[in-house]
Amino acid sequence: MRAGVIVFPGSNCDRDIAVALEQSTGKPTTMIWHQDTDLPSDLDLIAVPGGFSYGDYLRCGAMAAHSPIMREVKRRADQGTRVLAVCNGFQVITEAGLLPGVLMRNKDLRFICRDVHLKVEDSQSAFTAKYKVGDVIRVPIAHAEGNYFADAEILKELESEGRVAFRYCNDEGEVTDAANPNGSRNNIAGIFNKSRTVLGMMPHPERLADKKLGGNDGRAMFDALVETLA
Amino acid sequence: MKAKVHITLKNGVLDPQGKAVEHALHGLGFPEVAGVRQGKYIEVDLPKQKDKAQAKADVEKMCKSLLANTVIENFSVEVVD
Amino acid sequence: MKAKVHITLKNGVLDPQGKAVEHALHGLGFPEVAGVRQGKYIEVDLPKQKDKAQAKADVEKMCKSLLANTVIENFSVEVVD
Amino acid sequence: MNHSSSKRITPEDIKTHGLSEDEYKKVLEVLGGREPNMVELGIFSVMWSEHCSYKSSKKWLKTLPTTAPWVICGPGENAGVIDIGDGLAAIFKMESHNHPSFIEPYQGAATGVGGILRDVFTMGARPIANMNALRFGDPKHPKTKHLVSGVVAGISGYGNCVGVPTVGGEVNFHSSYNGNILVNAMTVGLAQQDKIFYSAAAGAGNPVVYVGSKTGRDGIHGATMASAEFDANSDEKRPTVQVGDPFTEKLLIEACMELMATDAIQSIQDMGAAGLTSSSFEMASKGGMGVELNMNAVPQREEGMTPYEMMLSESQERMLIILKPGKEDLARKIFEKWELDFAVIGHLTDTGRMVLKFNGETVCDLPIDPLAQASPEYDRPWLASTKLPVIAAGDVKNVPWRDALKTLMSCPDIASRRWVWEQYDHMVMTDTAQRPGGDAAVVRIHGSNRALAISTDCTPRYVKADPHEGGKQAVAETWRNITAVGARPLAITDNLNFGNPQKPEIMGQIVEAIQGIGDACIALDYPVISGNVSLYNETDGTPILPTPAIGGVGLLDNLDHMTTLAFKAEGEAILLVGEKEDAGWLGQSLYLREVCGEEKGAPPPVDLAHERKVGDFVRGLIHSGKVTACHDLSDGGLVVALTEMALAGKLGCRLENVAGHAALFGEDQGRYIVTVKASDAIAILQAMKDAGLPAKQIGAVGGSTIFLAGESVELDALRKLHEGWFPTYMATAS
Ligand SMILES: Nc1ncnc2c1ncn2[C@@H]1O[C@H](COP(=O)(O)OP(=O)(O)O)[C@@H](O)[C@H]1O
Ligand SMILES: [Mg+2]
Repeated sequence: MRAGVIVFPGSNCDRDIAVALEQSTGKPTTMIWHQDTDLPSDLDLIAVPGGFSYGDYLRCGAMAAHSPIMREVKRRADQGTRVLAVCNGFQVITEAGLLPGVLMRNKDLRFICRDVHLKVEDSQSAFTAKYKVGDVIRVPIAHAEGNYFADAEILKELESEGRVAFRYCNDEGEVTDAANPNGSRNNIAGIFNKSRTVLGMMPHPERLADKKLGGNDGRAMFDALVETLA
Repeated sequence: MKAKVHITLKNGVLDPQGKAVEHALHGLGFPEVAGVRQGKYIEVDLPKQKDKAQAKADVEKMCKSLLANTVIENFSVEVVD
Repeated sequence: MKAKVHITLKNGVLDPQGKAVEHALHGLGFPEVAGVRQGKYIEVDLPKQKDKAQAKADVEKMCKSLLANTVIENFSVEVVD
Repeated sequence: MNHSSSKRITPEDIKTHGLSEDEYKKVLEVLGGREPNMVELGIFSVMWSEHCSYKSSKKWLKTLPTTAPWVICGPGENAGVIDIGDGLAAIFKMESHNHPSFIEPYQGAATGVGGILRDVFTMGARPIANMNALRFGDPKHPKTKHLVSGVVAGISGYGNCVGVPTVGGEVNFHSSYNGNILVNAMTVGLAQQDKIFYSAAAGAGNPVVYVGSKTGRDGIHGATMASAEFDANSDEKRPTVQVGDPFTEKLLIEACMELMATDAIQSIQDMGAAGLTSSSFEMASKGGMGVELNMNAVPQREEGMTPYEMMLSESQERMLIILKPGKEDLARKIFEKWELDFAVIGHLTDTGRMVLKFNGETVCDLPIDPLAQASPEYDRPWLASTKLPVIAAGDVKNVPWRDALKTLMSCPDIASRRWVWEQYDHMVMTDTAQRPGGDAAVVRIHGSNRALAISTDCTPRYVKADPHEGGKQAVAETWRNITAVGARPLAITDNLNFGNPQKPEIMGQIVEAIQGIGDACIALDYPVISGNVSLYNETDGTPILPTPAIGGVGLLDNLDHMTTLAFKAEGEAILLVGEKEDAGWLGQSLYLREVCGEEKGAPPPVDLAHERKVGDFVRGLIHSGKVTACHDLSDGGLVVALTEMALAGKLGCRLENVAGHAALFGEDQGRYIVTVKASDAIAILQAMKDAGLPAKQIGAVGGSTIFLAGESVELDALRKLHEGWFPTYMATAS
C-alpha cells in the first residue's frame, strides 16, 4: 500500500500518522505539501492529518479546504482512492464537502485531550475490516471543535445507510450522553461517505497504535488498510 | 471601500458558545438575558475598488467560498466608503 | 428588546485571524483585498427589558465584565426593539 | 535628526524608563558625557532592566553549580544543553510570564509559551515537551477563577496549536498570589549535538536577517514593565500586552528547522523581551562585534513606526539570524515557502558599536562593550531568615485519619489537576509514554527506546518558612519525581520568582534559596543549566511566597524500565522506603494547613545524602525489574500518596504498621513507596537493610478501599473528592 499524508501549514499530526502508517506498511509514507497541485499517481491512501491548519483561524479546516491540493484530493476521492481524515483532517474534508455536516465547538467550549471509548459500527470498510461491529476500542481525542452537527435529514441518511463508523460510548459499550465528550449528534465520532471509501473521524487512531504508549487499539485500522489495499 | 460582514448561525443550529455565554451572564447577575447568539463580524478592506455594487458582489463571493459555512451560517454584507 | 454587540480588536493589536484570512482570500483569487479584521458579533436577547437606555447600560456592563476583553478589544452596543 | 531622537531627555523620561539617578549617571559615563537621545535611552533602559541585566541576582546566580561531564552548555545562552548520548542533546529552559498573565491571562500565558519555545528551538532543538508551573491566589479571591481559566486556556491555545505536547506541571493556590500570579513555562527540545546553534555573532560584513512576524507597537516597554512592582493602578498599563500567534510560531519552528539543516546560519537568537534591542545587542556583545541596522528595512505592521518603537517592540514570533556570507537567497526561499517575513536589516561591523540608521540618518550610536560592562550589578543588603520552631507532633491536633484524608484529597493543592491537563494536548508527536498525573512526565526520544523524564516542583510554603531548606527541597523533589519513574536525573532549570529585592528580607529569601538550590545540585550531581529570575512580584507591598520553581530533566535508558504510580495487582506488597526513625514532620504540612488551619513551624529538612542514597537504591531496584509501582511522598504525606496510587490503579490497599497523624500525614523528605510481588518482599527488604536504608512493609494492595486499623474509606468516595474539586470550582459562578 502506498500512502500519502497531506501537510498544511499548521498540520501537526502529519508525522504521527506517517509513523503509524509506516509501522503497518513497512514502507515510507509520502508527505504532500498543500501547495502541490497533483498527487503521486499510485497512491492507495490519502491521509489528511490532525493539527491546526492555518491556525484554525476563521473556522477549523476552512482555509485548508481551499488549498490547491484539496482539489486534487477531491478528484482522487471521487475516483475511489481511500481517504482517512483525522481530527483537523475531518474538519478540512467536511469544509471541502467530501463529507456532510460540520464540526462545531465542543459543548463545554474547552479543548479536550483524553482517551475515549468508541463503539465500532461497521466492519465492512477498508478502514474497519479488522474490527467487529460492537467492538469497544480506546482511542484518544484532542480537539476543541469536534461537536458533530448535521441537520435531521442528513443524520437520517447517515444512519439509514449505515455510514456512522464510530460512536462515543462508555467502557462498557453503552452509547450514553455522559460518554459523549463534545456534544456530537447521535454520539457520532466518525462517518463514511456513501461508498465507504472516505472516513472522517475526530479521535486519533495513530495515537494509540503502539503498546509503549499505553494502548494499541488504533493499530488495527492501519493494518486493515494495508491488508485491504495491498 | 470597506465591507462589513456579519456571519450568524442559522436558526435551528445549536450555538454552544452562545449558550455558554448566556449561562455565564446569568451567573454574573444578569438573569434577564433570555438568549445569546454569537457570530462573527469581519471587515474587509478594498481600497482600490470604486464600484460599490461590484464590491458587494465580490465580498458575497468571498463569503460563499470561504468566510461563511453556508451549511450552518447566514451572512450579510454591507459596503461603506 | 435586543442588543447587537460588535467587538473588535483595538487598533495596533495583532489580529492573526484577520491576517490569515486575508492571505487565504488572496489565494482564492481576491488579490484586491488589502486588509481583513475579524471581530465578534453578539446578539443578546432581553425580552423583558422595556427601557432602552437601561438595556444599553446593562449590555455595556456585560461587555466590560465578560463579552469583551477590554485589554485588547473595543465594543459597541446598539439596542433595537 | 528625527523627532524622537532629537528630543532632550528630561528627569521624567529617565524615571519612566525605570533608570535610577545613579544609573543615568552611568549612562552619561558610557557615552563620554554626551546625553543619549530617546532611542538610546530606550536601549539603556531595556538592557539595564532587571529582566535583561539580572542586576539584583547576578552576584548570587554565579554561585550555582553549572557543570558536569554531561553539560554541553550551561546558563548564558538561550537555553541549557546536556548530552543524553547517541549524539543527541536535550535543550531546556523555564521562563516566567507573570506580570503579563496577571494583566491579560490568556495572551500573557500564551505568549509565555511562545517565548520559551523560541528560546529552545533557536538553539537548534526541536521542542518535544512543554511544562507549566502555575501559582494562583486564594480560590475564594474574586479574580482567581478568571485567571485560572484564562491562563490554562492561553497555554492550551498556544501549545496545542504549535503541536508540542504539554506533558506536565504544577498548580498551587495561596493568598499571597492574589495580586501576582506566577506563570512559569518550560520547554524541552532535542537536537543533534553537532547541530547546536549559539547566539554569539561573528564575521564583519555578515548579513543580519530578521524573520517571522512583522513588528507592531506591541508591548512597548514590556521588559521594563515585567520588572516593575505592581500597584492598584496596574490595569492602566494594559496596552503593553502582546498577542500571540501560535500558527506563525509553528511555521517559524518548521522554517528555522529547515534552515538549520543547511549550513547557512552563523548565529541565531529569538527576539524575546525587548525584542530587537536585546537580540541584536546581545548577539553583537557576545561575539565582540558591532552591528549596523537599517530601521527602514524592519518589516512593520503599522504605519509611521519610529526607530524607538521598533527597537522596543515586543511583537512575538520573530527571530534574528546572522547568516554566513552568500546564504541570503537560500534562507529567503525557505522563509517564503513558509510564508514568513524575511528581511536583511543590516550587517555586522568590527567597530564594536551599535549603529541604527533611519531615513538615512543615524538615530543611535552606542558602544556595545562599555554598555554591557557598565551594566549595573548590585550587592543588595539582605537579612538572614529567622529559623522557625520545630512543631512537635504531640502539639498538633490528631484528627481521625479518614476525615483528614478526605479533606486533603479534595483540597486545592492536592485535588486532581485533570481539569487543567485535559485542556492540553499532551499526546501530539506520539511519544508521550507517561502522561500528566504521575510523578514525572516521560517522553520517548523519537525512534528509540529511550526517554526523557521531566518534572517541575517547588513547595513555596517551605521556602517561605526556611528559604534554604525550601530551595533544597524544590530541587530534591524534582529529582525524586524523576527517580520514581525510573529515570536518571541529569540537570535542572530554575525559575526564581520573588518579591522586591530592595527589601532586605526578600533579598534574604533570594540568597538563601539560591544557596539551598546550589547545595542540592551539588549533593545530587544535578547542575543548573539555565534559568530565569522574576522579581518585584508584589502588589501594594505584599510579596508572593518565595517560589523558586525547578524544572528537572532525567534520562530513561530503557523505556521498558519506566514505572508508574498506579497499583498493579491484588496482593502485592507495599514498601515504605527511606523513612527515618524520628519521622513524623508536621510543621508546614498540608495536614497542618488544610486540616488544622495553621501555617506554622519549620518545614521538613532535606537530608541530601540520605535523599541520594535512597533514590539511587530505588532507581536500581526499578531497573532490576522488581518494582511494580513507585511513587514519592510529598504534599500530604503517606496516606495521600497511597490514595493517589490506589486511584490510579483502581485498586485499594490494606495498611498495617503505621498509625497516628504524624506517620500518616507527615511530610518528611526522601521517602518513596514501592510495590513489589509479595514473594519478592522479604528479599528486597533484606537488600535494603543491607544497604543501610530504612524500609518496611506497610501493607498490601487489594480491595476497593483504603483500609487501616479496622476503618476504611471507599475509593469511589475518594475519587469523587479528588476529581471533583477542580471542575466544581471552575463551574460555579464567581
Ligand atoms: N499545570 C499543569 N499542567 C500539566 N500538568 C499538571 C499541571 N499541574 C499538575 N500537573 C500534573 O499533575 C500531576 C500531579 O502534580 P503534583 O501534585 O505537582 O505532582 P508531584 O507531587 O508528584 O510533584 C503531575 O503529573 C503533574 O505533571
Ligand atoms: Mg511526585
